[in-house]
Amino acid sequence: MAKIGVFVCHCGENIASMVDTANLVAAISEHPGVEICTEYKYFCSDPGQETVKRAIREHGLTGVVVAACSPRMHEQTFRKACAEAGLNPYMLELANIREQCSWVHTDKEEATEKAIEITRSLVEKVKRNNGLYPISVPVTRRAMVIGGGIAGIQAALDIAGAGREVVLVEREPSIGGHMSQISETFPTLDCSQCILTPRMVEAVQHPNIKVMTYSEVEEVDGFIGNFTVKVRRKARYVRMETCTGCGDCIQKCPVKKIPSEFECNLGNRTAIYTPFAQAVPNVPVIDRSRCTYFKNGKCAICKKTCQIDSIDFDMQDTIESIEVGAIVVATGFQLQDTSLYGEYGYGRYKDVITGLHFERLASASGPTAGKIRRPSDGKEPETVVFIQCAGSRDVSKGVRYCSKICCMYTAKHAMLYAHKVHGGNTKIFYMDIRAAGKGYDEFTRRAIEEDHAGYVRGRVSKIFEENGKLIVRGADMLLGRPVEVEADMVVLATAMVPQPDAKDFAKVLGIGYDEYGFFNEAHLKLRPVETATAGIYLAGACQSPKDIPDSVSQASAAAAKVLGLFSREQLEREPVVAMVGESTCAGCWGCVTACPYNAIDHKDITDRNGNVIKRVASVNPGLCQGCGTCVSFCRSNSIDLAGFTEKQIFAEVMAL
Amino acid sequence: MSEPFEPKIVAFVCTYCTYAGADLAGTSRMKYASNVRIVRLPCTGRISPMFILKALQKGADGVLVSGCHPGDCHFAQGNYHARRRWTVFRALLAFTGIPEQRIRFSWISAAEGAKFAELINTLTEDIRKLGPFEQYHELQKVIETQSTY
Amino acid sequence: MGIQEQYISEAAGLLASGAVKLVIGYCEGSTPDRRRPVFVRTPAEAERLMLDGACVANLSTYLITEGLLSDGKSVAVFLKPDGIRSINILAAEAQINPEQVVIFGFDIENGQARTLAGRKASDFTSVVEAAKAAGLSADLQKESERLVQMSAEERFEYWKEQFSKCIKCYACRQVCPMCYCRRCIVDVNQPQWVNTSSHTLGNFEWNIVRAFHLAGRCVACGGCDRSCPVNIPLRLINHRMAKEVLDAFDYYAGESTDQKPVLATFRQDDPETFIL
Amino acid sequence: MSRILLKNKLDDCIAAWRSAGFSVLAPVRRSDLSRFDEVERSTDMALDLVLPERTIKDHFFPQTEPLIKYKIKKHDIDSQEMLPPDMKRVFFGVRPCDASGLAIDDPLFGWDYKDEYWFKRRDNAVIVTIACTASDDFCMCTSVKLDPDSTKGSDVMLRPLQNGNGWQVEALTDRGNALLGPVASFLQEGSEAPAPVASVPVRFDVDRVMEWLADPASFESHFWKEISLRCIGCGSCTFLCPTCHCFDIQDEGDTFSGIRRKNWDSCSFAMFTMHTSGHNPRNTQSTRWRQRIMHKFNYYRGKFGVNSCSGCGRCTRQCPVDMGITETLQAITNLPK
Repeated sequence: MAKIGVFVCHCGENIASMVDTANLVAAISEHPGVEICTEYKYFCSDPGQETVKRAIREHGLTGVVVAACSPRMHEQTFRKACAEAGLNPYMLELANIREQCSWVHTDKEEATEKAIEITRSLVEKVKRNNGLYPISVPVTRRAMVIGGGIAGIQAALDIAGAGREVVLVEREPSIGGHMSQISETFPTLDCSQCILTPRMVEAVQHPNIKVMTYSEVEEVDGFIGNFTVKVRRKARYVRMETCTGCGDCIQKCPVKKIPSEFECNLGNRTAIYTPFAQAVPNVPVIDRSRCTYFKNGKCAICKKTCQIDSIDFDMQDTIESIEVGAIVVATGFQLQDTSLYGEYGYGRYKDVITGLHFERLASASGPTAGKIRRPSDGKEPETVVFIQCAGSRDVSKGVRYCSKICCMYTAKHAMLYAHKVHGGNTKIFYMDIRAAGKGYDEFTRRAIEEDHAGYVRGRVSKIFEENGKLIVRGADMLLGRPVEVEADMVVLATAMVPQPDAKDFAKVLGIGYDEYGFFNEAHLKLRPVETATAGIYLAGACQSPKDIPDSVSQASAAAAKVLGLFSREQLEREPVVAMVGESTCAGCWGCVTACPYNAIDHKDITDRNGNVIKRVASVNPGLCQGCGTCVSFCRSNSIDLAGFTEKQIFAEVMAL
Repeated sequence: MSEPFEPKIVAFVCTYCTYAGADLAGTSRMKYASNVRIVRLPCTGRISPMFILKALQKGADGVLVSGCHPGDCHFAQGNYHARRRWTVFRALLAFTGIPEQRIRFSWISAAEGAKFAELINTLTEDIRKLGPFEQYHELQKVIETQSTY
Repeated sequence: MGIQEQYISEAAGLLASGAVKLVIGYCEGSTPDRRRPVFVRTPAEAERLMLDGACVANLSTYLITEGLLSDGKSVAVFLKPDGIRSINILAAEAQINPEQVVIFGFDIENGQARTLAGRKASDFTSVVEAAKAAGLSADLQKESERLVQMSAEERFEYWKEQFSKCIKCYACRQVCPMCYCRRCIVDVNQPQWVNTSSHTLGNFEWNIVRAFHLAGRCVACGGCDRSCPVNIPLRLINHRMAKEVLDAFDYYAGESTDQKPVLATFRQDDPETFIL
Repeated sequence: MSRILLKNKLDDCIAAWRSAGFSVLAPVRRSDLSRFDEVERSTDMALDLVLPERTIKDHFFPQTEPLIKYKIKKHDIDSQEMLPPDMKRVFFGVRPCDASGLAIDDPLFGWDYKDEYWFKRRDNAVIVTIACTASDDFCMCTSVKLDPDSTKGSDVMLRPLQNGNGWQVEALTDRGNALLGPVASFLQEGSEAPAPVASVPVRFDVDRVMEWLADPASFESHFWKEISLRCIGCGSCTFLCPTCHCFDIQDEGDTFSGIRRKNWDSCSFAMFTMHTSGHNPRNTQSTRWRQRIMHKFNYYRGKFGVNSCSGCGRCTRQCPVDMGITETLQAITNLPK
């Protein structure tokens, strides 16, 4: 039998002045199942709480309703009081007769009637409450960071620095990501390699970090605290354990004319190669598709050259299964293929290049050793045109969003060019200059004022070649007239887009992605580094276009989230989670599809002999956040939400 | 006519937005009609169409269903799922002759205390004008009388 | 050779070779204009099969018989396009493995049965596409429109009258291939969401819930409507739901075996003009 | 010579009965459904139907009926019985099979506990039956040893005249005689011959069926599985049956009050025998169909000496999958001895 205690709070005059509490107490006292109903000036005060606790003990109450303020205000207070008196804290309901009654009504009779109805319906609800207990999930305190760009490196270092193990997985032969390709960085113009390389080395040497390069995540199973990740280590054909990185094999490799991906095809590499000189680890890989030995079984010069016999042509891909408790996804971005703008002639004219090409040209370690030379004939360009938003903010052909970094790097390019080519001209076609950020606007001003970057507000309509020059036709919207520039080189500020396989990878991870393929955060404002899948976090440009400071900040934030999770051996969670009625579940998997958190999985029900009789849905309480979307979907009413069960809500409504 | 008709309205709201919005109306001491009884759910995703039917059976003259604005759901997607259900369920109710004016849906954020207060007032007034939902309540009354078969 | 002879011989062949363990088709009924479902297990029995313009029942409903497909063996079934769509939904909702279903596809035109080429659900993609392109039934749309034109009060009275006839025999549910729940919501008594009594209120609730559960799933085979012993125009209410999901979400039930349920998915830009 | 009611006097009769405090119910076709409902004039009636889709059972044992109204108080419950009001009713144009159905069910509702809800209605109802001059492919009264002009369960029998102008009238019971009192002036003596009754073929050998069903070996026969394969487990046959009488008791209400109701239930439903434990002794459709046939042609007879079937044929006529008692009993008849 239910023994419910109802405690009517006056909240000083806040409630009592508009609700006739004596009447309320009288009405509720008459309600079936109500063991005791009393009123008091402030139930949230210490003596008030003591009254509640004493009543629980003395009357053996099975449930408590406090008719007072909003549960958002004092639910925790009274839950604690219940727990202290030996009653499960979830056997409590708050009837909100202050915020939603006494404060908003002006007729005492009406307000009292409403207070009675509210309280009564919660008495009916609480009669059907069940004691709930926090859910503990064991946590494997090892993290995986996927992607070895600056975001991934930062996250790994932060987690490792706090004493937790990290596995850093990178699919390229070296960590470093896009940042390693960049010459100087805005707004300080310090050399990208100079600030990045030490961090790369630190990562690879860190005792808590296991770096897996040339490796790809193939499968992710499990849930927060308990993921099992299958990683494919692609065959390098060079033994990591023994290679000293002397580079002899690279020197001797006869296949030398392979366009280098790292150099954006502006330079070449060999078939056995490291992507760039400062690669970490400094162990080459053999590009099987280009290697003569793999093509026809002859050559093997590298093997002969290697003094410590580190070349192994028989090496196979291996799959490693790794247990981790959290995953930071930092898989980065790609550049949009700008050839979609036929009118810009990218791909047709050699001297129409992207911003990343320009970075390589300006980089001291790049193909031109830092001299600005145009790709077609190696001449120093006298006039360079930069086109911003060459893909971004373009609904018709490109992408709708702003790529965020282009305004800044274009200004930087104009500066670098001015520093390297004295007397050169720049024209920058732009839509807006977006320079929000510490030191950013100052930076663009400097480009204009000190380095004479020639900003033209407007769009370019056409580029064509004439007499060895690129004729750039556009409009100057400020002056309202057409412009034509004879340029030697054109640099396009290409859009940042998600990795081409981002959507597929999101499915491997079980996380959401937006229409473009950028991964979705759990809440854009309040949970920007978490995904909807508990235990998986985001860092860097895989979520949205970001510059280096933003990527690094988010990486550290993600690391903080991981460390928070790792701060205890067990993860404690609110027990307001869904539960499946296995006997009636029809296994239609609608709940699995609807669940925003991938918290529902299939479960086999077997007979005594282990034969599968049927498959039903099964909620992972470690992942369920308790929204109840599954409950409303389920046609057979086979899934329910603790704390807000069908029985509870039904009783609440039927008492109104 | 003696007293004006006081409609009975039941509201199903999510705790993170609309319930918080209603609290805000309270802390801001806004005044609104006392006809609404709120049932608090974690998310609009939890609001099953059955709730609406039961509210009607219990004599509600109007029902309000309200939650977070699209994109603001605490549970990221609950309100998107809810919105689809509402679209379909509302069409169904309308087709069976349950007036659309009696079953209302809204997005009210935790910051929109004023919107909440205003909506309750308008809703109450609208339903007062429509009068009691006799047609539906009649079904319940028939149950409570002896069989004339 | 007519379609009936062709399918009889093919069914006999499938049974003889062991490719299927059972053929679910139609045979002679208790009156000349009735065809009844029949379960054929041997090549000899296949002679009983009939196929003509009177074969209207959506036989896919028998595929959800508990245990029928659990041995992994295949079953052949005679299906019209609506039945093929049912197969797609049942597969999408993990109730059957479409690989176990061999389809004898047919359609009825001018009172005659006509062959639809294909054997597996996926072979009929163009048939389903054509059905979608042809649009929802114009006749039903007209009837439905007549109701929509009424005032809410008149419409309520109309359905009240119709639902008052309901005796809760659940023929509509039992005949429906989509009603495969192990326990129907109406049989849930803790809590009793739907009043099980067949008074008009309980009937309203039942019929509303039934239609809601079929929204985006009904293929308009008409089984419920034909089965209703008290002639409630259930087709109308199902049609209204099909139209709603089509108009609002461009969703046509049973397009493929991997179509996601309309109410378990969403688009951020779903229409919401009615939300204040 | 016999008493004759001419069709053109029917309205006078209706008026007379109504003014004598009777409500008159007859087959009508309303909202696309034929059933018994109150009429005020003869033109409301649909007497040309072979059989209305719904039976008159509905008016004695309604599909849902309130039994008790209760109020929940703090420490106890107030309850109040909800017997139907006194209703004097004439059922006009009942078919012999439906009338027989009432007579078949009478002992069931009265053998130990007298079901007031049934008898309060039954005792105040007068059944005016019209013999059948037409039948359809599903009629099977003759197969269960009844006839198109059986008088079982009827108070007055009307036999249609050959010339189609009216009916020969015969009071069968005191209640029937009493009913004819107020309308005596609208009846006349006449010698017109009644039309021949419909010829309904005998569709199965009910004696053979009963014999087979009574054989304990039949219970586990594979026959049941085969014959019921296509049964979808709906309750339309039971709910349209003039003799099926199973019901369930259900409380419906809210926190404060409610009604205890008696609702039709059906042995075809999987839930019918479901135990709380989850165990279901009749867990397949074949066992449920067997129960229905056994109950009608074996168990019921064992208890009340009569088969629980009046041969109306509705079970087949309205079956979504063209099943029914006829097919099954035919198949039993044809089983090798």
